[in-house]
Amino acid sequence: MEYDVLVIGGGIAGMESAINLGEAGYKVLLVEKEPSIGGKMILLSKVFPTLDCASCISTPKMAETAHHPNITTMTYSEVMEVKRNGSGFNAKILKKPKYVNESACTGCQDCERACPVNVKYDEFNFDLVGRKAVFIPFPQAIPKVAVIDIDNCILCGACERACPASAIDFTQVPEEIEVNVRSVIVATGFKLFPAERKPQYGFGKFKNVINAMQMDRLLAPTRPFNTVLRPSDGKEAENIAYVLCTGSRDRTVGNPLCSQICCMYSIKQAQLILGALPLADVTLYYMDIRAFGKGYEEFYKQTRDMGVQFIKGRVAKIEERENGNLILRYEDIENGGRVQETEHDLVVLSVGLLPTPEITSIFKEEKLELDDYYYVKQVDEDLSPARTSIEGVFVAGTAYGPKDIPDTILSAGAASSEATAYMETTRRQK
Amino acid sequence: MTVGNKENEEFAPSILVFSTDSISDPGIDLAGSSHLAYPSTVSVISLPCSSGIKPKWILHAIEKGFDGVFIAADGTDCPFLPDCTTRTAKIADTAQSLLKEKGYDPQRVKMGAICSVCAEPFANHMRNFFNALQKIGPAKKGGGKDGI
Amino acid sequence: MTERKVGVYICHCGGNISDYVDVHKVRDVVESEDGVAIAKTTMFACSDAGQQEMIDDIKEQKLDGLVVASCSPKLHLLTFRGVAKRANLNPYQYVQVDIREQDSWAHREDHEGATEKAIRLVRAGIAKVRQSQPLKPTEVETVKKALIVGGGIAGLRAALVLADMGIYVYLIEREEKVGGWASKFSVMYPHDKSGKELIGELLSEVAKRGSKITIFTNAELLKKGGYLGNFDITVGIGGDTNEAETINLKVGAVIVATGFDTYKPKQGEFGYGLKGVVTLPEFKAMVEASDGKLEYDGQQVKNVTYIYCVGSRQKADVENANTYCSRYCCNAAIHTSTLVSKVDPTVHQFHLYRDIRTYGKYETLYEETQKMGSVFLKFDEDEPPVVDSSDGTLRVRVKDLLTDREEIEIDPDLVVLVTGMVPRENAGLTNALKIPLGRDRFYNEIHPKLRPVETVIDGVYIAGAAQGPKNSSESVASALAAASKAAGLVMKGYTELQPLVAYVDPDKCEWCGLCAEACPYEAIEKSTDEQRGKEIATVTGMLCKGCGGCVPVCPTDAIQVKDYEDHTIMDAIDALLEEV
Amino acid sequence: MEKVNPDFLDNVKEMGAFDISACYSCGNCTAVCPLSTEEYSFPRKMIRYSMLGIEDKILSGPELWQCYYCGECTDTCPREADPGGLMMALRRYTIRQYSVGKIADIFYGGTSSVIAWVFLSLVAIAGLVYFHNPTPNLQRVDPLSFITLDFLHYAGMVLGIVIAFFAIAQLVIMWRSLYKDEMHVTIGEWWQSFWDILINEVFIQKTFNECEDKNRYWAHLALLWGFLGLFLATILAFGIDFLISVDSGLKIIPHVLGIVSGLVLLYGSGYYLYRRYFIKDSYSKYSHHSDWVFIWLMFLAGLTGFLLDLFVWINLPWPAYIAFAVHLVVVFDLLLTAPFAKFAHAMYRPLALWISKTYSNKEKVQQAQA
Repeated sequence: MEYDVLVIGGGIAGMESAINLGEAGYKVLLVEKEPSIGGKMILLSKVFPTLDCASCISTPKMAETAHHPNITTMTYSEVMEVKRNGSGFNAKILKKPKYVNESACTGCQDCERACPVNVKYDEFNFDLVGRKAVFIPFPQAIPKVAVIDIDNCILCGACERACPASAIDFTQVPEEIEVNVRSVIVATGFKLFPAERKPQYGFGKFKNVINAMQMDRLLAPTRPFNTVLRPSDGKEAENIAYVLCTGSRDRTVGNPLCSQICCMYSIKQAQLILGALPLADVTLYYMDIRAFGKGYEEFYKQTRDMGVQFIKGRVAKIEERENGNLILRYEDIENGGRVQETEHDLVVLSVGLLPTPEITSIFKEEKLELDDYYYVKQVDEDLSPARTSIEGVFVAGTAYGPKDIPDTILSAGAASSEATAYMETTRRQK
Repeated sequence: MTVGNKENEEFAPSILVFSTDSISDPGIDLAGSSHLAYPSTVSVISLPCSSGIKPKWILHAIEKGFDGVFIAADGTDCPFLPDCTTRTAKIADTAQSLLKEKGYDPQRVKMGAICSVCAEPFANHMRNFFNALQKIGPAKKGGGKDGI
Repeated sequence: MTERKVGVYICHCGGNISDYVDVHKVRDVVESEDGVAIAKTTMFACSDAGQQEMIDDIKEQKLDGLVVASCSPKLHLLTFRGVAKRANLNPYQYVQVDIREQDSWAHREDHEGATEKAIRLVRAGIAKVRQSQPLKPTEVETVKKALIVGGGIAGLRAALVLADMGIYVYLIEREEKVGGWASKFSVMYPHDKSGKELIGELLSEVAKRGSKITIFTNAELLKKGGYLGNFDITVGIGGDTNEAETINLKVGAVIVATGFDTYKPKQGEFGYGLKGVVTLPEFKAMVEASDGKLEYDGQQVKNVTYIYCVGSRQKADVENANTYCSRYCCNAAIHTSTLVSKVDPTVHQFHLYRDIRTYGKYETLYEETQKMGSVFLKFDEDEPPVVDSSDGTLRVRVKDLLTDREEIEIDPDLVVLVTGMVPRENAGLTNALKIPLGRDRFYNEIHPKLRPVETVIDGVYIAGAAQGPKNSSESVASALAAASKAAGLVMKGYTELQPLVAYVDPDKCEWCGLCAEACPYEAIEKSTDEQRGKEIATVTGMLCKGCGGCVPVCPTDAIQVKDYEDHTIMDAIDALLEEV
Repeated sequence: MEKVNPDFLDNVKEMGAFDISACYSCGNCTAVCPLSTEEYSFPRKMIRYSMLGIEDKILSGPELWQCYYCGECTDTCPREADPGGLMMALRRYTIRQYSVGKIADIFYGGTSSVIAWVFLSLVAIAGLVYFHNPTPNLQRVDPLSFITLDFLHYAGMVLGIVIAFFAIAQLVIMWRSLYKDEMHVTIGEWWQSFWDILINEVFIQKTFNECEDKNRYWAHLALLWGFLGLFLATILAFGIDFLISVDSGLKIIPHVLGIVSGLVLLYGSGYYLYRRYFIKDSYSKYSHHSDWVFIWLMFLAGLTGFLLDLFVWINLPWPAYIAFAVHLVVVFDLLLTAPFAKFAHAMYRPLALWISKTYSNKEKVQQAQA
């Protein structure tokens, strides 16, 4: 199969690049490893500083991607290998079996209701709740098709019997697809910092210490519990603390970089919490508030005026009380520099972003270089921000460094622009 | 649905919802796919944007027999107009004064921002509006007075 | 009675609908509706067999309307439009009725009600199809040329990439020379690249593109006419616009990359005006000019004190307050301080800041300058540092929040005011292009999250610091993004526009201008109707987004949006209310 | 109003704290410190004072001496700025600042300290060479047949006076910088906290025990008790020699005490030497040469004291006399430099803790009254 561009990753960076290229008339293959496109943004509640509902603005983008005549979307698929082939590349893609016939599935979720297996984690709700072994990733998923998590499936056949469209197909096998493309865009995004790596914060040990992605799920309109509950006893939280820079600006965990978005998403969540739980107190423990983008400073100011507390001091450790409340120990730097211990009933760790260096391994013969922090290296950040060490391979979004949504969109535009210029110049040279 | 038997004790008000293709429609869809129940007397007409609703359509709907009209507004998520909320609110206002002129209770028009995942809020809006309309009573088809 | 022949298909969805809705009853009822030629139930409308059945029926029975009552159109609108296309039926004569998400699934406890509702919804769908007309997306030819306004690093980079894409570029620059701010710097962060060299590199690349890029200097955009993909631009060349020679350019897209200005402190603001108090750009120039020794006024500089957020993050009550954060200045000041340490490691540097915003990878710059010895003091916005030299010595006093609010006194040789970016004065351009300004007076994008380079004016894009403060590499990224959007518009030589747009009934229109006011897309204009001898509103279909915002404001019901006309909606309402 | 002194930190950095400039004032170090209190918070405040050069705030507070360098601050510092290292560097700096006539400077300079230690040791050796008895008892070990009791007696007296002079003078200097007239502390209150500090902080080292690393606590306690034990054994031995008889059977007591204390001291100093050489704990990642000298002298003092007793016990005359000679040289170095070298913390810390404890007691009383 021939395409002009292979886009690896179906988050907003990948989708935006694909749409730009599709609009310009190029045939694009977008490969996403999850069962739905949309990336992390579709899972968010609202976005700063406009407080737009994240899915309201990203679902149209997802639909545009999925239905664009020039874009082919492959979900639940992984690019295994990219090799230079003439002036372009040859790519091998592994299409993982969903065990569901995609064209037959109507997204009715009857299988999900019939499935007897309760899996404890739901990756799209950041494990706040469980899911079934056959499931539709999330309500706005595109394609809205069920997928069977075969590792947890007991092969009981209940879904098969429940499916009115006979879409369940256990005979599916992994399929390897080979394509030729002229250019590649890497848009593999970021990983969340695993908060367990800061044992002093007790994530995974103390029930009422959650990460910010979980909080975003609790605040989303599609939230699992329909309100902001603390996990230990299901009580509505009254006094919520945010620990900023969890896993960022921290050499002890090997990440000296600022994650660029945590200040703002924490501020956004604080505003949303005040809306959801008008009586709750929200305190942010920060080092520097990095409200640097357009409209961000004003949003920060507004949040302070709404009564959210900002305390300068990095939280050093968290201890749990018997009632599940948590004691935060920090130095209140701006008020006498005293060591303080403050009690909160829910703690949100504003976790940072980590790179996805695994992507380098799929490039054979030529090396996709990484920078000092294991992000994809920009070989000419000043003039060609999307260019990588491999000619014809471009990078978009958080694959090359932490970014907020607007910056991600800009970087995706830069990648599609440079890919277009690359394809046009090589075409002329031929 | 009991459009024909409005005088019955168990009056089930009929509600027309104006929704929008890209924002509130998905929210209403999600209410259904989440199996959130609301009265079956609710029907939806979709438009591109809630700022494009004509007050006279609302009047027409009430005069022809709907007991209430709900505007599922785009709010700040509107992809077209940054001042969509203000515009939609103005339309609702105008519709209310039109209704008043014709002798209908202006409460028969209601507006709420429904985002693309606002399934629960939508179902709640519908149930509450349904109850409120039950109290107001049936709209007199063809221009009867609501008694206000 | 209508002449239309409509096919209606009611989907079981394998029970997802038919378990709650009596689909056969729905079929039986709607079968007799006016214009219905055929009504069927189908197990899965979306299945291959289901689709084929429809195609066959449409062809055999020469249907001119199609109603599919199934799931949400969000899932299968395009599927069934495809069915229509394959059966040679105009896709706009197809309507999907949602009886799953908005009916069977929402009213699972009320089978009767759900069935009744399905009947009403399908009737409304039929009513809508009866009113439908064959519509076609308008295809507009686009000129494969772009105009870039502003020849700074963003404008030049956009010009290059567009030329490489095969798009002809005009670049106009107001100044005598292109290059912008970057060409004034010899070292910039984060890679210590020289701005002069970067601009030099870009200019030599531009030269290599030969006739694909035409640059006009001393040039200003005076007027924009035409429409999406076909703009007529008038450019004035040669200083004062009255004497200007004008040229006309036809382009498909416009990228505005007019950059920024630096904030100029008021006299006395943090001691500005005193000897030894300079702004960051002034200081940067000094550092770059220094030859192994930092000097000011003939004296060696041993102590530099920076004051951050000058002209940024101002309180709203300041006159013409810049309440925004200027984004680049923390990084720029910190980078400059590393340069100072490299010139002379013995210089002591104190940074008085509010929050250090070295976001992302720039955090390492902050760490680097600290390790080189720079000391940071944090001040409260309510207690800003005071600069004076009343006893002959330049002195800064500040309450340091990091040191228990201790009042600290520094006697620096130089005070550097870290000034931010302010929007450039561009009234003429703004007027000509009609791009709205944001609260911060920078050009406003159409949506700050997902559409940061597009404006409400289709085909006009904004790039670089014209949209908001940015450093040079961010400006380049946004220039490339704007170029990508421009390419999407002009690359293919045509663009397709959806046909559901507003139109005016000239008989009813008595030009009042309300609709034009209501349209942010500049899609409605006044025109003269010769035939009727009056002024009326005209919609430029290419600019119209079909939102309908103009519809309710019209006092004479003269403006309508296709497919959402009064009669369509009212028919649908009537159909919904018909007795079952 | 404090004037910045940008050169101050450069001076401190000569004593260590090379990474401290990386500090971005997050407060983690202070919050994680088990010894930092609401009243006396450190190390971050000390970092700020150092960066801005507000020297008097550093010298006039007890914080430097409240720190036992557990290393938790350094281990968890997100910028790897080694705040604990700064506390140590500041202590070295402070010992120099307090010392009479800046004598301590000698022991912290690079070349000067080498010369000083060698010179002191040579003086001690010369003294021994001059005063020792060339024909000691080779039948049965008798240390006093090698060096006369009188010599030891008088040398000890001179040494004691010199040390006492400097120690007292410097403690007065410290007292004056920490003393706050406005606190109006009564003699009784001083007396009360004196015992508290002596028992809890000196003998038991209660605060040190709050550090997480318990092994370090025990080793430090061993150093203290080992040294005190050897000191006591020496005094007892001389006392018995003087007051009873050189041949008294009671000498078994100082012997046993000496052996036990020697072993204890060996354990303590050996532990520290081992950690510093092989296990780079955060607190021992960087060792100033003043640390090395002190810990080696301690170790040698313990080792030679123990060997001396051992050789006396099994009656090996020459090894015993050599061990004795070395022991005397080491002890001479150790004691003579005690007010200037690292050993000085043993006197500064209790004083600082005593003063701060008294003040915080007083404040509590005042608060209770208010």
